[in-house]
Amino acid sequence: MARVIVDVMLKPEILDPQGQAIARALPRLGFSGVSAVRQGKRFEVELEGPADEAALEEVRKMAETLLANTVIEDYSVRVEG
Amino acid sequence: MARVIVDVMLKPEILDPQGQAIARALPRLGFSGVSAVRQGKRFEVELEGPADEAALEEVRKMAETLLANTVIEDYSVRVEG
Amino acid sequence: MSERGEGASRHMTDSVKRASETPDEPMPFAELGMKQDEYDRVKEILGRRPTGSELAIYSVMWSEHCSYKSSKVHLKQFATKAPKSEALLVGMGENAGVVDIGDGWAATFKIESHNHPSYVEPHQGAATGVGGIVRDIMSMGARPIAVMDALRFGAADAVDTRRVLPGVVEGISSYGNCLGLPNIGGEVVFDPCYIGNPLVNALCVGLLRKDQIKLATAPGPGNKVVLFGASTGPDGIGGASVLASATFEDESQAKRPAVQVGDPFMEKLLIECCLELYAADVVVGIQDLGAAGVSCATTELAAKGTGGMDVDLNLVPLRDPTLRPEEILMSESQERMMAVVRPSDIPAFMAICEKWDVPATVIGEVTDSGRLVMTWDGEVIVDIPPGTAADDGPVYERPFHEPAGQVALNADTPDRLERPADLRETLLKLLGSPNLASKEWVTSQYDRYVRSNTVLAQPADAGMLRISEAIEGAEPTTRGIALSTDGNGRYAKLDPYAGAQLALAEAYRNVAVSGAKPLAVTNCLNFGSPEDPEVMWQFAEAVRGLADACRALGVPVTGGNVSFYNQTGSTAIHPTPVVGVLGVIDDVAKRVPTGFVAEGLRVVLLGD
Amino acid sequence: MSAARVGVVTFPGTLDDQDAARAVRLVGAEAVPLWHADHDLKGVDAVFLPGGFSYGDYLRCGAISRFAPLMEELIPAARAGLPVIGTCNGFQILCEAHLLPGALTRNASLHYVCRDQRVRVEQTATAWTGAFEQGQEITLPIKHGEGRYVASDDTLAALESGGHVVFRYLGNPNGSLNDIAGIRNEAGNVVGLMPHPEHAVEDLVGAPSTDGLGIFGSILKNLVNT
Ligand SMILES: Nc1ncnc2c1ncn2[C@@H]1O[C@H](COP(=O)(O)OP(=O)(O)O)[C@@H](O)[C@H]1O
Repeated sequence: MARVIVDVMLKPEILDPQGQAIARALPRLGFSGVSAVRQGKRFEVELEGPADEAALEEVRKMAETLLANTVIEDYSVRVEG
Repeated sequence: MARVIVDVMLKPEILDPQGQAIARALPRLGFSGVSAVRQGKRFEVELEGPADEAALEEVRKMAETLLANTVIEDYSVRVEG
Repeated sequence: MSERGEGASRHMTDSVKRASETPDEPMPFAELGMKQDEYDRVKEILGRRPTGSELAIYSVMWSEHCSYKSSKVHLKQFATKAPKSEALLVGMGENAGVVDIGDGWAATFKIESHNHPSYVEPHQGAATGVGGIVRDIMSMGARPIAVMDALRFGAADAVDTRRVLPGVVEGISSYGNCLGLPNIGGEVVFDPCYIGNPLVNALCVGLLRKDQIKLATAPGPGNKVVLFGASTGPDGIGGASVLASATFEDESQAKRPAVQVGDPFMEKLLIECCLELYAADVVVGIQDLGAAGVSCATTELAAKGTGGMDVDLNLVPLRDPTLRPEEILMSESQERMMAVVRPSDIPAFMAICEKWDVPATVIGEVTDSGRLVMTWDGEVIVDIPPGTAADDGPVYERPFHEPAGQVALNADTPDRLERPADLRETLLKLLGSPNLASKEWVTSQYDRYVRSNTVLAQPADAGMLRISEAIEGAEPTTRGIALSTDGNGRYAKLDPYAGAQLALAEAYRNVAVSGAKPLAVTNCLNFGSPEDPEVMWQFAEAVRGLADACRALGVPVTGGNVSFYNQTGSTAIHPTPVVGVLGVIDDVAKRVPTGFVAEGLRVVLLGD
Repeated sequence: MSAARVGVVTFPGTLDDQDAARAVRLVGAEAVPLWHADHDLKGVDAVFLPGGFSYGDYLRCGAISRFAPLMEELIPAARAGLPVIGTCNGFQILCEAHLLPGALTRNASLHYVCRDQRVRVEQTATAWTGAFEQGQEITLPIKHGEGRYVASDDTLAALESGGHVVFRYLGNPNGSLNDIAGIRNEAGNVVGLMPHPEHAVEDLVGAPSTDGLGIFGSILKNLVNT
């Protein structure tokens, strides 16, 4: 059993109101030194078998078609560890 | 300028309806071999300065008080790279 | 995970046999909130010490929350003073009351609190509050058709209000919107007394044909007991881990979360699934799983049915395979229902659940043994008369007396206040105050249009729904229902008897001015600790006042909920009875909207 | 002439299907329920994808629904010219299914918003807007948390120059680029919009307008003419 992580972030040119709201709130909460925040999604995918190349390829397909909307989002897939 | 990543996931014992809905959909979409999916958040925090221990400490505080809801979520902080 | 799994396997099951052999083994009843004499009564009922699982059942079923042990003696007045009402089809004592609204239609409605969970985790607390009351309505055989929410927060500018309020509103909005239930009204009130104890009272109303009422009962030996909906996880069972570890001196049970997380999508599937099950006539009895989960559903169903039930707890589908039987019994996992089904109907039942992607599992069978018997790994771990847990809980006549400062409080009239010099400025200040200002920033987050039956919603004083199209395929009628909830803790603090009556009168008026005739009442009684005689006095007075007013106005109380222990340290909230009134209008086209609808109309002041 | 048959799709979590069916019936057409798990369009003349929270709107609105068996039938049919409209969640599904360009993201306010919204009809040359006047200003309710239309600059430019923006907000409620409330595909048979025409078809209930009837009237007109 292995765990694969899929990170999905909005493409840089797409406005991220959630990240912006956080960045704007930070100074009010006494945090300084942050120039920007972006918020995305993290998926932990538990595989029944090992994270071999075939399995990773499946997860990549899953990310491409389901977990991310590639019109607005980028994704990356990696084995945890 | 450095980038710090904050991953926020629901605590393992807390129900994750989103992850469950994805996991239940996968077989129907032709993906097999996945035993569970959990969905969380990923924040990319851009620092104005370097990611030294002091800055990381600040980000940890930020995660604790703002980015994560520690009643139901765990978080981890790391420098990207 | 694996560590906990191994830990769990080291457990020895506390079976009935073992309990008989080890009569003196100390049980952690106090940690579960049970008093010594209550524990002694359990031993007397069983003729031995309870097993861990039995203790789990009695401790939750006899808790204030489930047994109404402090309030029962007072709530009786709602029945004894109830006005004659031909409309009442199902009164207090069921999941929700049902009233006849004419033309073969019936409405069921109830208001319930989720105060404490909403303070701990505002979003999930409020969301699961909505989820819980909706399941109550579903379990009566009805289609839920709308929700309302009555909210109380601390001062609007208090730091904690900034944490609690947005979460609560979001929780109600996300859960209710996702279920497709229009939100047709409610209240938002700020007062410093609620700072550590916000009130989240959610109301749901449902519609059904008069002859389709379902009851929480398990009759017919041989009928199957089906658990359906979400799987069972370690939600809200902080207390149960005490049991699991204290009984067995095993530290391996990780700390269990007190927070329940809702899955509104699963609930929406449950609604549609249940309605199809009802339409197919494959449900003999049904009960939702709320607080006290499987314990409550099994004991109540069995107690109201033939009297016996066998359950194999190993069959309960688990989200976390390390759960112990005690924890399964106490889990408050959301979006679960329990049905009693004839064996011959099981295939049809399962097919409908499958269509809606709702997991369903047969976990037991109705018997005529008069005992609720549960097994775990082949051993009997529960063997009790179900009525002793469901109905024969302790009843307290708690002492009460008028609060020391009550007379002085009432003597301190507005006469002492300085008269404002500038009326204009005073008026502007009033209009801009959080309690009077527009609540659109809340209501705009709620879907009031879904299902297209909303005749009146914000900003009207009462919400109104047409009913002819609320259930698919029903014959047309011009009728509709109207609902309002009201309450005023400041009045009730000054005089709980009159304060409760004022709350009723306001809700009653709000329904009446919409053009509907008030028919029935539900209420949520939010108070401090019943162990404080001054709070208990407030409670007793409020109930007496409400019961008297209901009789005077000719509207019966059909159900409700009591929320005690709303206090921080020794400081209680203002006594806050929230009253909901349901009315019927013969022709919804004749509804009366709020506000000046056309120029040139006369303005008349009625009353004094 | 037999009544036009408009399919109304129900996914798990769809909410406005009854409302859409009622609106279809109000204009004299037949509403045909379509079930997400069936590979069957039942020979309908047009399809309405209603709003709601299909699959709880978990992951992304519409992301899971677009893989439904019914969608496997609907996508090629729409490409072949079947009139299809998606409102709210239906719009999101059409974007996820790539029948319409762009995507719908979290409202800029980060809040769900339910209100009566002024909208301008920018394009009457579609299967679903022929009964409106070009430039007509109408009121329809909106109710969504993720209705902010985004697309790449190229896509936006193509939408504008091709006349594919069908509805525009007057007073942008969610931060949509170019105030876009609804768009169409190249052929004009597929339209998606965030506002809810099915909640603006009766005086008694819903929004204080019956402007939504225009959508349902348009499809009828369109089907009768062809
Ligand atoms: N304030 C109240 N007024 C009227 N009836 C009440 C009130 N509080 C509780 N009841 C009734 O007591 C009964 C028991 O409460 P119940 O709703 O079953 O508790 P729970 O839902 O927490 O299991 C119900 O019929 C309920 O309507």
